[in-house]
Amino acid sequence: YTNEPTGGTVTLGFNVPQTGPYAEEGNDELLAQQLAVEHLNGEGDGGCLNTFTSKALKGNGILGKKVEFVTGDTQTKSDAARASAKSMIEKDGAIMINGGSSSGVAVAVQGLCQEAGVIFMAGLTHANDTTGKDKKANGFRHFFNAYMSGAALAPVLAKEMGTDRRAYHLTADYNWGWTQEESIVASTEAMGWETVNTVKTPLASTDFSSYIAPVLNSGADVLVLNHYGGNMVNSLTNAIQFGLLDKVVNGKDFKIVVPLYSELMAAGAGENIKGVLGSMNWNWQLQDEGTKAFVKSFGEKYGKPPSNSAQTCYAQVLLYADACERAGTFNPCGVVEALEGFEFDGLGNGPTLYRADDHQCFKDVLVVRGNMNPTNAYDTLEIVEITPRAQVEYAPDHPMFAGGDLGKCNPGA
Amino acid sequence: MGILEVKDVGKRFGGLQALSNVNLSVKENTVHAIIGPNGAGKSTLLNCLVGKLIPDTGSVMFDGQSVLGRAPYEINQMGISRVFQTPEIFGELTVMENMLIPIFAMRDGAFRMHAYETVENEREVIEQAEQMLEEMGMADKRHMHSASLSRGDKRRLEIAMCLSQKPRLLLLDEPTAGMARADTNNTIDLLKQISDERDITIAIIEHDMHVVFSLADRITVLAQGTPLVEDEPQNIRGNPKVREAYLGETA
Amino acid sequence: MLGLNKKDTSLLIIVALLTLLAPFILNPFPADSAMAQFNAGYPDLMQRFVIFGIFAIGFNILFGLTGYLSFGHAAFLGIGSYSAVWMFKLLSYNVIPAIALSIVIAGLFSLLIGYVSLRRSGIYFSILTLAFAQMSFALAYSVLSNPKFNLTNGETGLQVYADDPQIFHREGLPDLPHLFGLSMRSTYTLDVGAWSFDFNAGYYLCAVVMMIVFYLAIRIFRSPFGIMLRAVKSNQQRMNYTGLNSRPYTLAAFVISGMYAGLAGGLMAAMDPLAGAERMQWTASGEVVLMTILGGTGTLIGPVLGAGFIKYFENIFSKINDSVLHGWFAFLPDGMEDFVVAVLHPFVGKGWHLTLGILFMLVVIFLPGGLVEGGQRLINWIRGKRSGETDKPSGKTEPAE
Amino acid sequence: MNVKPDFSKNANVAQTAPAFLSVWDMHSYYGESYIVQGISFNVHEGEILALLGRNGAGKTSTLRSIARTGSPEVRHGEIWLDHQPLHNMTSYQAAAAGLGLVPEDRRIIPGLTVEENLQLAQIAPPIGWSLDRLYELFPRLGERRKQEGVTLSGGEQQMLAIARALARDIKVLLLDEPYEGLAPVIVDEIEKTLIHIKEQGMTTIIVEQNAVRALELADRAVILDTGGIVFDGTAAEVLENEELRAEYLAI
Amino acid sequence: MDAILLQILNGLDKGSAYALIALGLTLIFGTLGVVNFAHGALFMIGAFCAVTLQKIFSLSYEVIDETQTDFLGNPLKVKTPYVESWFGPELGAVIIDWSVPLAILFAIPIMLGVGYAMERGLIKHFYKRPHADQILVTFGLAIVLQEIVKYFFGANPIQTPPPAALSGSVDLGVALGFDPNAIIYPIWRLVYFLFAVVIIGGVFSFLQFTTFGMVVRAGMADRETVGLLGINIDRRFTIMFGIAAAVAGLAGVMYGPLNPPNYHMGMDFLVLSFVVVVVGGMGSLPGAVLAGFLLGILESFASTTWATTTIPGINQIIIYLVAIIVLLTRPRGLMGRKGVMEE
Ligand SMILES: Nc1ncnc2c1ncn2[C@@H]1O[C@H](COP(=O)(O)OP(=O)(O)OP(=O)(O)O)[C@@H](O)[C@H]1O
Ligand SMILES: Nc1ncnc2c1ncn2[C@@H]1O[C@H](COP(=O)(O)OP(=O)(O)OP(=O)(O)O)[C@@H](O)[C@H]1O
Ligand SMILES: CC(C)C[C@H](N)C(=O)O
Ligand SMILES: [Mg+2]
Ligand SMILES: [Mg+2]
Repeated sequence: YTNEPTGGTVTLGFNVPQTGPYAEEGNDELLAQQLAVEHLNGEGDGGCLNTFTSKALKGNGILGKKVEFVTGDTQTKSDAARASAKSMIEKDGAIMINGGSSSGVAVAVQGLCQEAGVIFMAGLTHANDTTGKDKKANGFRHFFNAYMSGAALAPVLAKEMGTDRRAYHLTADYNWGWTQEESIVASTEAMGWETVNTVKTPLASTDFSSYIAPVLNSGADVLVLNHYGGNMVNSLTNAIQFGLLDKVVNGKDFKIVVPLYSELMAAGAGENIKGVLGSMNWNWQLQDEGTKAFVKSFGEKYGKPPSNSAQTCYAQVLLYADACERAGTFNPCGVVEALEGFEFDGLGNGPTLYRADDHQCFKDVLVVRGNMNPTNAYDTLEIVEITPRAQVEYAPDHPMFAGGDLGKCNPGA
Repeated sequence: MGILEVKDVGKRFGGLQALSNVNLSVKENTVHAIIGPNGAGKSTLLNCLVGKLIPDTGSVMFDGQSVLGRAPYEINQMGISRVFQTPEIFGELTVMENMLIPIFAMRDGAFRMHAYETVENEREVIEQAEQMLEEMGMADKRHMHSASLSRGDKRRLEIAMCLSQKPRLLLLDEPTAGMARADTNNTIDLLKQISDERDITIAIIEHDMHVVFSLADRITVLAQGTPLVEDEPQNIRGNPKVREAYLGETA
Repeated sequence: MLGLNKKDTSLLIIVALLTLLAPFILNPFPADSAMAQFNAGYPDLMQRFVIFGIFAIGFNILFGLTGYLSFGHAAFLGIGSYSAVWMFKLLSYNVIPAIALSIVIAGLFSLLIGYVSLRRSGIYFSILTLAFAQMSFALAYSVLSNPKFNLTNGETGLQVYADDPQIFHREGLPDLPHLFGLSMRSTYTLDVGAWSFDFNAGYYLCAVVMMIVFYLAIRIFRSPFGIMLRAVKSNQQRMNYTGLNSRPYTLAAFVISGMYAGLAGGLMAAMDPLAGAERMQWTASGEVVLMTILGGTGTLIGPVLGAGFIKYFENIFSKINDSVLHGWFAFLPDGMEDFVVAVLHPFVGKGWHLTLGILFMLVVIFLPGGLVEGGQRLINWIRGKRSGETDKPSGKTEPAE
Repeated sequence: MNVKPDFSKNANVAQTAPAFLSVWDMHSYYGESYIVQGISFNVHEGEILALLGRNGAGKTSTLRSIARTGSPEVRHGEIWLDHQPLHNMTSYQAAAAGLGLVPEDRRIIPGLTVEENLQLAQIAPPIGWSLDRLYELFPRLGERRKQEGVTLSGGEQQMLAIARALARDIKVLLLDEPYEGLAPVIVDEIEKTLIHIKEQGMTTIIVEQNAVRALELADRAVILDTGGIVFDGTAAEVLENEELRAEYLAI
Repeated sequence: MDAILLQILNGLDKGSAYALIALGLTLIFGTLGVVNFAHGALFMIGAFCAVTLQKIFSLSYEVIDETQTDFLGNPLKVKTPYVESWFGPELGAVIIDWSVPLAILFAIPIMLGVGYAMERGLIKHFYKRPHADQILVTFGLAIVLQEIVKYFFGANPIQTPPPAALSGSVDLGVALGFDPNAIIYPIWRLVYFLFAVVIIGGVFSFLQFTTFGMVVRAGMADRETVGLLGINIDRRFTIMFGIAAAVAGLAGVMYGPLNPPNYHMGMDFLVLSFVVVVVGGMGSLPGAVLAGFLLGILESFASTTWATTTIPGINQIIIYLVAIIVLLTRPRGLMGRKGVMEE
């Protein structure tokens, strides 16, 4: 199979955005991946190796081989990401690619790994397509997706804001935005909300005032921002500037929802995030053993708590290593077999299943809110609810995920 | 009927009537000089002939066809070449390359791709260019970048480029300005020779009376946008109106 | 040879040798030495060198010869890629129809965009081409990928799915782009002692194509048409009064360079069957401009060098991380090692942009003629001559005051 | 022209009478081409010097070197104007020191009207003739004051270039082919002006292809050939010396 | 009606940003003829002047508070800004609150200095070089500046809120006789618009009512001749460059509160600002300003639901579409001067 490790080491490829708007996100991911490698090689305090329910990993590398890694810059562009993944595979002999901070990139790299016969452990990718229309046998996603965000948020929104709300969506005009909008609209309408309008905003927008201004006039009383990264920071800042949160419409306090949150965005949005609801894959404030172990070793090493994208990348590296150990081989087909249907716990997300049908992880989803009274710089978000896994599950042939074909695992040459 | 017939041409620039009621007829194979005070409209008239300007009124016929409304390159293809008052050459090309372009234009028309041929194989064109440079006494400068020629040389190059097209009508706007006396004389000889040997009609604007009187078969004096007189050279020289408006005591 | 003079023939031969032997030349360091980081001889990067070389050669035909600075050429590259992937989706994975179509479609688009944009010159022309390309990008990124009419598959990028028609696809043919069965991915690895060299089918296809188009570019440069293009750059007024219509010349150059871009886009899809919208963004158009200037505008080999330079940095420098640095300087005493790593840290890995930016500035300040001038100076210096002007027009290439 | 400069030769010009403007062993280059090859001459206050020579002899280059334009670059030599070392100055400092150049291709500034072109000359001190006085000298310019300078006729542009130099209070006037493109009457006018300002103490260097005219006006003459001085003497001497005239001036 | 007014208002503030950036750019690009790809970076540096001043004001000393804990469970370090301890908590808080407007004063000398250094150190040598070389060198510089800022401030956006008194929004609709909530408008955006008007007015009067503008224009057309007329054109170019940098920087300082600055905000605006300048017409200051406002307003209208449902995707392409139409119908943009960068 491709890049079978022959010496005493095995090489993993960490492909994250190091330049461009998501550089900070990518940097955090890289730190977590490096930490994972340390733990796999038995250095440091072992982190989640101690809490992981699977005990296959011994802290002596993977299958006795010392773990090394190479890094690459995706620039958050599919082309660049594929180029750097290819170079890691072709030049450095990487046997697994981990990372990515966007669905377009993840899908592109996932396709590449399928063709090249290596395993792809997706990092931050939230679009439904990654494990829907574009799913691949060699690709795995630990992160949650837009559908799950909707399913987790809807009940909390109903509880906090009532069931007769009128929502106005601003959506980044590209694939991920659309799937998220579709998911949120479906789940909120299911509980009785009305969708007043859905407006697409160009990805390149840096100022959203002309999209925000008409919101108050539309009769909507909730604004849903299907934005991420810089888009989200700016649209939220603009919405606050226009004083939306101070308004009363239809006799109700106006609310803003950001379905997909991240700590780094929260930091960028500063004060503006206070009280705004959203969902996350994970948060460092969780109190389970896995989370505590990870936060402790990350925090001690880097002096700040990890972000949820860091956690997903960390977990993915351990999951991959563990699968190799359990399969007894690096052969991608063995790894795929070991990961499909794998149930585990202890990595911070509660009991989790890697579903065989689409290689999507199913686990609890967090609903969070911008903290009204943060006590320190990292305390920007508070956990409102841990939505149980059962509530966010869906059938593999759910229409939002229809089409596409996992295909067969490809071990490559 | 002359080869060039200008009828009632007028041209305004804003508040200034630069040309009015200009009538001019240039006979085939003659040298026709246009003289007149500065700002009389001589260059403007030339611009109207080559399509750089479109006159407001009147008509311009070349060899029985109207030139008005045609693009400059079409007019050139009809057989009119022009030398400008300030030299217009291809500064970034070598002297030799400058010479090739008009010859290609004459041979191949306004546009032809030849993207796959090599210039080196165009022996005939190169020879023609070399011969022309030889005649102009510029053969030793053929590899120089034309931008670094001295100004007199630039003007000679431009004349050579126009001549190499074997035009039927050659328009010269002060061709010998800034040229050394020796070269001026050479140029006069050259122009004389070509107007005699090759069927070239020449219209020339000049302030150098030596040149005008050595070359011209007929002279038109333009003043304030209208022809003052048109006559044989010897009559012009003695014309008191011309002396007063233009020539001064020196002529 | 081939209708070229001696100098051009030797240039062509040098380029041919360099491309054919690239797997050796680009992998000078033993595979597991510390310097292996600098090896660039793996298929993907070699393909990229050559493909972007083609793109830049074509761009230079327009910009280097006529002086018209298009800021939207990436659009044609993108269109080429989309056409090729559509061919894969509809017909089969064979690269020949895909590449052919990408050239044709890019040619048609450039005819259209060129016809309109060339009504203006100078900066106005540049902004027109930029506007067209940015519109194409926006359309491809979102508008043309809506579920009802999905032509580009948006952010994800256009790719081949199992349920695509692929009417000529047969059992036994690779499920990847191939040339009559020879997969573009197939690579033969030659191990010689500690060294390892990759010979990749896709790369050699690209290399052969590049040699052909490089040869064509030489012919164009040396042709009467080439002189006319340079005349356009030099003095359009004189050109018009010499009986030449400059418009068809510039349009022809525009279309030729658009077709080169389409070819590059087609090859890109042939090496890696995915077409993303980002390759049409202004930054991509800007990149080819930078490649051309960096290498040496208006020179034959310059654009190829510029393309290689930028792609090398993007792919090699960006991968040097701190642990690699520590590996290199492990021989130093600990404190020294950390210090050196700390000093270098901002310039490598995620700091590769910084290094690239600095190099852009250094090259353009000290080598006004681009890398080609650097090469000439080196040769002159080796020959023991004084540096500087050789056969260049003076005044134009004088170093900054 | 790639001759190795020999800085020692020509350095023996007698520095007898205290010259107003003196050029001493000046060597200038365009890039690597060696153009002005070590020339030395003196001009006395109130004198008119004719600088003559064939096309490409280096006349323009000499004037531009003196005016410190930077192209050609003076790599060796000294230039003194009224005890000030011009060779240490840039062009604007030389202009402030009292140098005024009328360049050969007129260099009217595009985008500026006639009047703005003149005003531009009066921004930096010292200021010379008033605009009114200039319009009196060249009524044509007064009529056209609101027109864009570059759309003037060739001769009008020449007038503007001369007027622009006079608009500054200069000590030395450098004229590069000032009569070019001017109607004979105007040439007479300008000649009179030159004599007039000479009487008021202006020092002038004039480069002119119409050598006889220039010599009749000038007190002294310097003849250049391929970047070196071949004659330095009184104007009358040149007019008398058949051989010299024939060889370098073709008159 | 109110919807139209609202979009015009929105267009005005977007337009103010475009106009200000384009104004600075056109001084360098349209007037000095330098294709300055580092202009966006100047804008960004301006914004980071505000960030820096805010950081300086917030420089703090740490006191360990045993009663609270940080995220790892260690005792929390409580920070108190020096400003607050020097000037008292109240005045200190006000100073921090007003750091963005104060940053204007801070940014002017810095931007003039940056402009000066950039012109003297680099651009000076590139006036006579081909535009392509200018692009390469300024693009390189932009990358370098951007990376330096990223190195010190990270890639994440940094909030630079307006002073409390100027944050929030006002209901303009009520004042104009519309329903409440019809025209809500953030105060800072009004401030930004006024600021833009003042700066534009200032630059115009400086260039229009003095000979400075004419001299620089002349110098661009023909440096040598202007030098021969005794004018030290280099110095004027430097001043011009400094002004342009300052205008760009101030546009950046004031932009911070609208959208939090990040290191690549300059690149986001770069292409757009070139489009604005060219649509306005090369060499025309009023053109650049007019085009800035025009494109801002059109973009605003194109993003209304009405527009996007009528022509899908119009908000994505409006600027480029308008640019194409303008350039095809008016050869030199809206008010371009002849001969500036036409070949
Ligand atoms: N584009 C223009 N706009 C306004 N006036 C113009 C324009 N072009 C020429 N003129 C004016 O028209 C008149 C005629 O100019 P023209 O160049 O034809 O003169 P000319 O006879 O060639 O003079 P000269 O012998 O000095 O070259 C001049 O007064 C000139 O100022
Ligand atoms: N920019 C330049 N670069 C290189 N060489 C130049 C440049 N300008 C002029 N030369 C060369 O310098 C020499 C002297 O030129 P210059 O212009 O001084 O001559 P001139 O005596 O003024 O001639 P003319 O009477 O034709 O104006 C010529 O051989 C010319 O080719
Ligand atoms: C998660 C974010 C980085 C948004 C991204 N574009 C996605 O598709 O997932
Ligand atoms: Mg004239
Ligand atoms: Mg001269």
